[in-house]
Amino acid sequence: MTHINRKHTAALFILMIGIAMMFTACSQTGGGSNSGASGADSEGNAAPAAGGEAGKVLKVRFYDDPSGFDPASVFRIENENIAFNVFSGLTTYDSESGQIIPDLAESWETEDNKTWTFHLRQGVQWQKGYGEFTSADVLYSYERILDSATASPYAAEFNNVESFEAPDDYTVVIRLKDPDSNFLHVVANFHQGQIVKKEAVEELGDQFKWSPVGTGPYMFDSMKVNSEIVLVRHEEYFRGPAPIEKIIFSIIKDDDTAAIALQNGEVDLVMRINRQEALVRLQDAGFEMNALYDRAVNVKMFNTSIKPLDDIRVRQAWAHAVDWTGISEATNPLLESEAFNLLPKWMDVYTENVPRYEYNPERAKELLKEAGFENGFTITQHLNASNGVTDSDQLEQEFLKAVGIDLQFELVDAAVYNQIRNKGEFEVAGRQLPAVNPDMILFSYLHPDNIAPKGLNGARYNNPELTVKLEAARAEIDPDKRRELYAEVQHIAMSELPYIPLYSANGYWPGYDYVMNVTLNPLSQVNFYEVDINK
Amino acid sequence: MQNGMDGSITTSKGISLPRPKLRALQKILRNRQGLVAVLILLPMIAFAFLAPVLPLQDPLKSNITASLQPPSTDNLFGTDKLGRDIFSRTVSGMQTSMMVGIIVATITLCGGLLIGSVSGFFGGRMDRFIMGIVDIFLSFPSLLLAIGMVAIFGAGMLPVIIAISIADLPRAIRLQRSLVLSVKSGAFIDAARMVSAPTHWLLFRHIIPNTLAPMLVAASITAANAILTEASLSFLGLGITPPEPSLGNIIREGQMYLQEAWWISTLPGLVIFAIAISLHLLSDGIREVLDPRSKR
Amino acid sequence: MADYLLKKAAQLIPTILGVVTLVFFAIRLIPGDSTSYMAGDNLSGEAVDALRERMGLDVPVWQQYLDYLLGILKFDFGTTMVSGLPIGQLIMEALPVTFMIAFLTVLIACLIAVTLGTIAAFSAHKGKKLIDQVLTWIAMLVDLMPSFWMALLMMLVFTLSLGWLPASGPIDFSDPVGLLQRIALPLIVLSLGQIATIARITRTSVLEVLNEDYIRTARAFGTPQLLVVFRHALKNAAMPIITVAGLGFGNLLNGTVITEFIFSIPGIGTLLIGGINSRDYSLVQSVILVYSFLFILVNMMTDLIYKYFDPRVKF
Amino acid sequence: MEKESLLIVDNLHTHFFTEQGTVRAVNGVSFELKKGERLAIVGESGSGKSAMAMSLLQLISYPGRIVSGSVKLGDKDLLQMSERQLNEVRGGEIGTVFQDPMTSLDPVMTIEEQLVHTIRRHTKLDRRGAVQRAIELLRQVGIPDPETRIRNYPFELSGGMRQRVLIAMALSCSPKLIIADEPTTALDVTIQAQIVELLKNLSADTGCAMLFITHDLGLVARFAQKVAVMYAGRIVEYGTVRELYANPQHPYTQSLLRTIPSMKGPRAKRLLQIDGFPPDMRQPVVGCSFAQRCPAAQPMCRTEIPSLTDRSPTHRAACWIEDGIFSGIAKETAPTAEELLHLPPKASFLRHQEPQDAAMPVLEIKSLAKHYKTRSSLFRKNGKVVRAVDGLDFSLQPGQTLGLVGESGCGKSTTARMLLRLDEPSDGSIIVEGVDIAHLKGEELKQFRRKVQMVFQDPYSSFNPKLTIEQIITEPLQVMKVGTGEERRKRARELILTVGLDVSYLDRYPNQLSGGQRQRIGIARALALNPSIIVADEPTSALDVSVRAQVINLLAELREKLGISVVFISHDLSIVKHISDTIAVMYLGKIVEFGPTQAIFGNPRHPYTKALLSAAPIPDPQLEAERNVELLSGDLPSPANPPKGCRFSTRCPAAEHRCKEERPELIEMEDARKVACFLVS
Repeated sequence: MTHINRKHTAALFILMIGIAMMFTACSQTGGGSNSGASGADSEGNAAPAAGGEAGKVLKVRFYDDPSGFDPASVFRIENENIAFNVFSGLTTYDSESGQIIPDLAESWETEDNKTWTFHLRQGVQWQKGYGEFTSADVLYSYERILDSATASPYAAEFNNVESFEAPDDYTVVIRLKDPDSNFLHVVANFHQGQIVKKEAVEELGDQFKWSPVGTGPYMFDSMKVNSEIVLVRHEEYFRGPAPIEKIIFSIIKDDDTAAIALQNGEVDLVMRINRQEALVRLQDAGFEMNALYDRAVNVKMFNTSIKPLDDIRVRQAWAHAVDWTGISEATNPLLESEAFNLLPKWMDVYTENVPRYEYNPERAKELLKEAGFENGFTITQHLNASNGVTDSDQLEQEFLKAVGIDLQFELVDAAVYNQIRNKGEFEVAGRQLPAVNPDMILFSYLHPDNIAPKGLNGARYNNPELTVKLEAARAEIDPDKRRELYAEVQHIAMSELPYIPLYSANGYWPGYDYVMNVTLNPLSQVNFYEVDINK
Repeated sequence: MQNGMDGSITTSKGISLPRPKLRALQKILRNRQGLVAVLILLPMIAFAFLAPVLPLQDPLKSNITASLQPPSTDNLFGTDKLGRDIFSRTVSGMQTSMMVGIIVATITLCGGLLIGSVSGFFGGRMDRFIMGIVDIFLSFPSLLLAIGMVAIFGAGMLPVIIAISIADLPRAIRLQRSLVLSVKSGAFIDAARMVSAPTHWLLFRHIIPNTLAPMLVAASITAANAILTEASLSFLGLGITPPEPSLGNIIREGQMYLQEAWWISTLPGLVIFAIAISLHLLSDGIREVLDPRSKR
Repeated sequence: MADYLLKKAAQLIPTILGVVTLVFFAIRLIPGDSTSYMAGDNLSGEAVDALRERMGLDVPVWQQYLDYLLGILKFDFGTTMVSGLPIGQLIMEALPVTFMIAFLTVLIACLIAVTLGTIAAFSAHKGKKLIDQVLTWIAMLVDLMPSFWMALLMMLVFTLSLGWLPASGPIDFSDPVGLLQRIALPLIVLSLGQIATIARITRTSVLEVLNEDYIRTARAFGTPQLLVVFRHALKNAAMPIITVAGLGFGNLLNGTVITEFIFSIPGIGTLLIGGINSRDYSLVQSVILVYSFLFILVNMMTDLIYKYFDPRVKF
Repeated sequence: MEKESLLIVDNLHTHFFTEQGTVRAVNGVSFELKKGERLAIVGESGSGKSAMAMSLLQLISYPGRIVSGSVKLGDKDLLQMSERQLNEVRGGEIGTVFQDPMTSLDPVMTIEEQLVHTIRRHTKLDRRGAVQRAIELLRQVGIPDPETRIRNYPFELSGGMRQRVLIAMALSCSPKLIIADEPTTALDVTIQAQIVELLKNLSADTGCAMLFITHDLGLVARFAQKVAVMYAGRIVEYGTVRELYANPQHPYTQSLLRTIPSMKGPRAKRLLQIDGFPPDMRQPVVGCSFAQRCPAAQPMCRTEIPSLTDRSPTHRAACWIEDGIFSGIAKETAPTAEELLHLPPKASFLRHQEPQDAAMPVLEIKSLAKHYKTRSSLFRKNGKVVRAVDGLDFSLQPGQTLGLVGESGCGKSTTARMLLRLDEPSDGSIIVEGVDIAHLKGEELKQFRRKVQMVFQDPYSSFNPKLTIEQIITEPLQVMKVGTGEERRKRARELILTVGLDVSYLDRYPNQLSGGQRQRIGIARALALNPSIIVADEPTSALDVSVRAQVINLLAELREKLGISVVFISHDLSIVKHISDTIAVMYLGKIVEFGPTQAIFGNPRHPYTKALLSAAPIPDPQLEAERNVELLSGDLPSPANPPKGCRFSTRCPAAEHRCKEERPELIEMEDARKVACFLVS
């Protein structure tokens, strides 16, 4: 009877454990930062750096796994935040007012909003020693966005561009097909507007998105996947080195955990908390809220191509039937404020002069009777499973039931939820309008060319009168006439209600009081160049 | 009861009950654990299914002014964020959750009995084939299954039940297979084969009745776990869709207000605990009564 | 022994192939693909189609399958579709975290559960029903607490009010003390989950062994009670306990998504669920491939441990 | 000369407090054991003998408790000792040997570890010294090559070998007393003889006293000097072995001695059986507990409990009837079959089978064989071949009974299963009433299966616990679709009466019946299809002595009344002698000797048969003292690798060179006997 004796098995067993331990050890040394010097040790006391106050380190809560910082493909606000501080555009946004201010372009001029000449700043140094910034970099960046190989989703932003030229190292002339008063937003420090360096892109290939090289105040230092991202100060930044030497973004996904981590001092600043109760707790505990009010408008999209939503009266009845402000006050007073229009209040072309739909169930019933739906109808709305059926959804459902509209919810997971909305295969859906520039909202969501599934106009709204005024406003040079045209567009949209504004979202970056002047610009980006610590 | 040692036939308290089922029930009630289980379970089941008749508030009616109120006389379990009465939501939630538990338990029981018996009784290649698949499913992350189900069928009762059943079925199959192997070695199987009893006779008259008791015990434990898993699934947004209450999604919503309103998720949690405890006790009771071998 | 390893290796290939094929088609059956996930709020239809090409989703399915199989043979997992990071490295960073937590959890759970189970069995054997009943009820109570509820409760107590343990921070193997503090909370939550099952199995199995004849022989030759339990009873009762612990370890390798989400642990569970949500086919396939390989490795290790504990086990 | 006393047990009471009531297992036992004396405690199961033995060392576990009494070892009372003090005595002054060697050793520890632990606990030896002592002990108890064997695991040793290890363990610390609780019940006859001889010699060499618990009166006669008979938790008779066997004073002892079929002398027609069943220990004892079953019971016996009164200086009995043998227990005459079976004069369905022409045998076996292939590993396909049954030839005349005798591993059960076609034979033929059913399939096989039925060995696992007795008995009829529901119920009633049980039992469940009653149900089930052959595979080995006689008598009656031929398989020679007409002695898959019972038992020719007969103990101390027992050396070889040549050659005392090379065939001898041995022809 042959069988191996016990010592033999014990040896094999220990060998197995050994493999497992070696597996753990080697991964620890092998992985980790994948470029540049590895960050300071975990307590955050950085090695003293040349120039600027030494040693200041800011720890910021990052709320999701990063998906890359290449301007051509960056998406989701938290990644755009990092890109905003690593890159620069010809223009950028003022943190307070959100207006366009000069960045890499010192100045610019245009007579007809069609030909734009930009005069570039001189002596600007690229990060990580990639030399001086010139107009060639600008041309390369824009051509890269348009190049189908990059397959950048933002190529469409340059549809209106005729040609780019660089007469000399420090001037860039851009000719448009049709005049566009908002063109400065297109070349701003956002998505396609962010300038990249040719040599860096070619050198790093598809890993460029994970170690971006720009001209902004902060350089990308290192990253531990799913746990930490580290930025360090760009010493030769053209506006001078930033006050804080290193920023460590630590990934904490759950909002409650983040609040607790902040209270426990593990982070100095939290990059977003969308949970009402957590915000109240932090506010009561005396933390700085660093709020940005009326950041972007959340709307309800009606698919006007299907019965009964094609009837304006039904949509108006829907608006009257629900006490939207009441819901916001009951569920998330801090996170939501009133909204009566598609554009956020901070935009210059925003107008108050639009029809309002106060909470009036009787009026809603009358409208439904006029439209021939006195005993109501049933509608299904898809919701994203990761945040489930929220309290506000359930309250809205109850209000609608009171007037006979039976709103059913169907929970689907994130990918399906987005697919349904992008393809327009919905009866009614929720959407947060991208608050970048008036054009981005009104043109994408109201213009017939952008009707789903080609564009974002999920409501399939097509009103020739509005379309004419919209295109005119785009081309109008005179700011007053432009504001008047946009006002009319908003008035028509708000009377026909393809979309109902639900509430205007507020953003909060709670942090300790020793973290100075953290200001969320209207794109809810924070320019860390302005932020300082005085402990 | 004399066990026939001295030939007398009447029980000490009267005539021995002819039907086996009645006698088993009588034994369960006499067994301490079984009694406690039935005492807890019965009122709950009655309560859950009588809910529409009972003087309870409408579980879906919200009242914004009374948001996040602590337990009081008119709201036994307090109110949630929208001011809805948690007690009535728990009662109707119990109905849904018990439904999930019972259906999952039945599916795993029947699936386990059928496939386990086939695998255990026939053995050979069939057995290796079934066990191969069971291993693959066991090594399959059950969460991927759950998310897949929801993505295909959308959230709600059906995908939750399917996801949990598929995750628990392999365990039930393995248990049944081992039970069949041990029963199959009993001499009474040879006695039946001695008269050329056909396979279905061996399976349904001899083998399955003798594996029923342990499988029932396992089923009641699966039911308790299913209710709990539904709660964790609703954490990922995959459970029963609100506003329709289930014990799982009430606890999930309550968890967000744990510091402000601890009662929202704690009290329904106790209800789940009571249901699970009684199911476990019932399973111990069944095991002791129907499976004399286990009595020490 | 060589036969055993060869047999297991031969068994390894079909199982893994089966799992990978199953996953390959299962995830493609799920509606929606990674482009729709990435689209987020403001991507038009055209842009989404452009994205689809770049990620090679328009290639016919069977070709994707062949490419993928070739990739595995060359041990090159390629890069993830959504983020473009090398999958090999992602897994190499996530797996040790989960492996360590799973291993420590099962270790702690075993230590506590085996002691609890043995005490319960011993008192039941001695006739002291009360202790046995109380311990079983405690195990049941712990088993029934939903993990997300428990996680938050633990954090409120240990991080917020007592401030002993951090709620976040990187997993840094070079600093063991910090590491232990960092994973203490998830360890507590996860091991509580395992304790009930292991305790229940220990109790029944030890109780069964205590009725065996060789226990009576040991007592008849003057072995003190405690020695009888620990030397004879536990060693013989080890087999079912090892099975349950092995299965538990296998499930924990699956990475409990909920605990990892709440405690921000960059484990394999988060990677997997992230992959599933974003329909990152290559990431999900590779993770499950590595995972099922490890699951079989764990089974082999449990077999070895069986052999160590019980010489009657033949390979 | 008067040896001084070693152990005094006084009025010992041990009760088990179960949920179904208090079982009074030991009801006031007192006895005295002298130094070096061999005392046997004999009684049926349920008599409390094991419980009493275990109480001596307080090895009773929940729900049992020692209620009262004292056990004095020298001056110390073991029952008052603390657990720590007791652990000094356990294994030190008192060693124990348990019944089942298969489960009494820790399966996951080597022999060395288990022995060394015990030795080091009671002696000052270091590890190396203890290992040396262990090896000596193993040699002393007769284990070959102890140096290597010590590192084996229990599962690698045979039953006999393991029992020797247990005895070595008991001896390890030179005890004053060894308690042996049925040490040989689980062993085969030849191995049992070796172990009993070993214990006797060890007691003589080391001078330690022995308390030998058994139910086998033959073993008592061979081993013990003094004997105590226990019934219902009390000692009913105590005395020297010779006095007790020659002149038993208590009716129970007398009945016990008479129920055992004698190995010597002519075949008794019917065994004297003790009616009724062993007492239910949960009821309090009123009067003498044997009164119910005692033919000589007086009114007084039912009211007062008799105490042990002296019948001679060394002989006591607890019975109100003072002297002599009681007329009620007749020597040979027993109630006629009819009243015993309270069979209705003419059982309707059981038509009386006229014996067919004597020439045509009802069953004929030709070179029957069964080989198993063991797959030793994935790659080595041609694993070892186990020849469980390797070419049998025998035939069975109608109405006759063939006894298949042999030790474990000889293939007798495999043969039984092949007769029933529960397993298909590898080759050879089984001719039942002229038709070879060896490889029949489907419907034909089903029809022929009505002719051969089986009574199983283990009464506890041969019935489906979920079915009532009626369902069990009528199952064969249901499967074969014989008659309607009503007819089947009628036949069930007849069958249950035929086997001597009350009709009310039909509604009961198997777990409500005792072992003896279940075996009767087994027989009823076998009769359901009115077969011509019944194969009984060790039907009585799981039963108590008193109940055994009832089942044997029932089988004998049915055979005469219904003319059924029986194949009776057993390892108990006395029973096989009583019931069989012809005997086949099997060894390792072959028949070594075949012939009429009288010839085989009277004058055995094959060395193995001789060894078997001499190994089986006879309940007569006189005879046992005179005959010298031929002990077979070595162990039962495993069927996996049988020795070359004659299979018995490795253990045969008279083996020659030729035996080791060629295999002897069965050859005819004078008195219709066949023997397979070169020396004999």
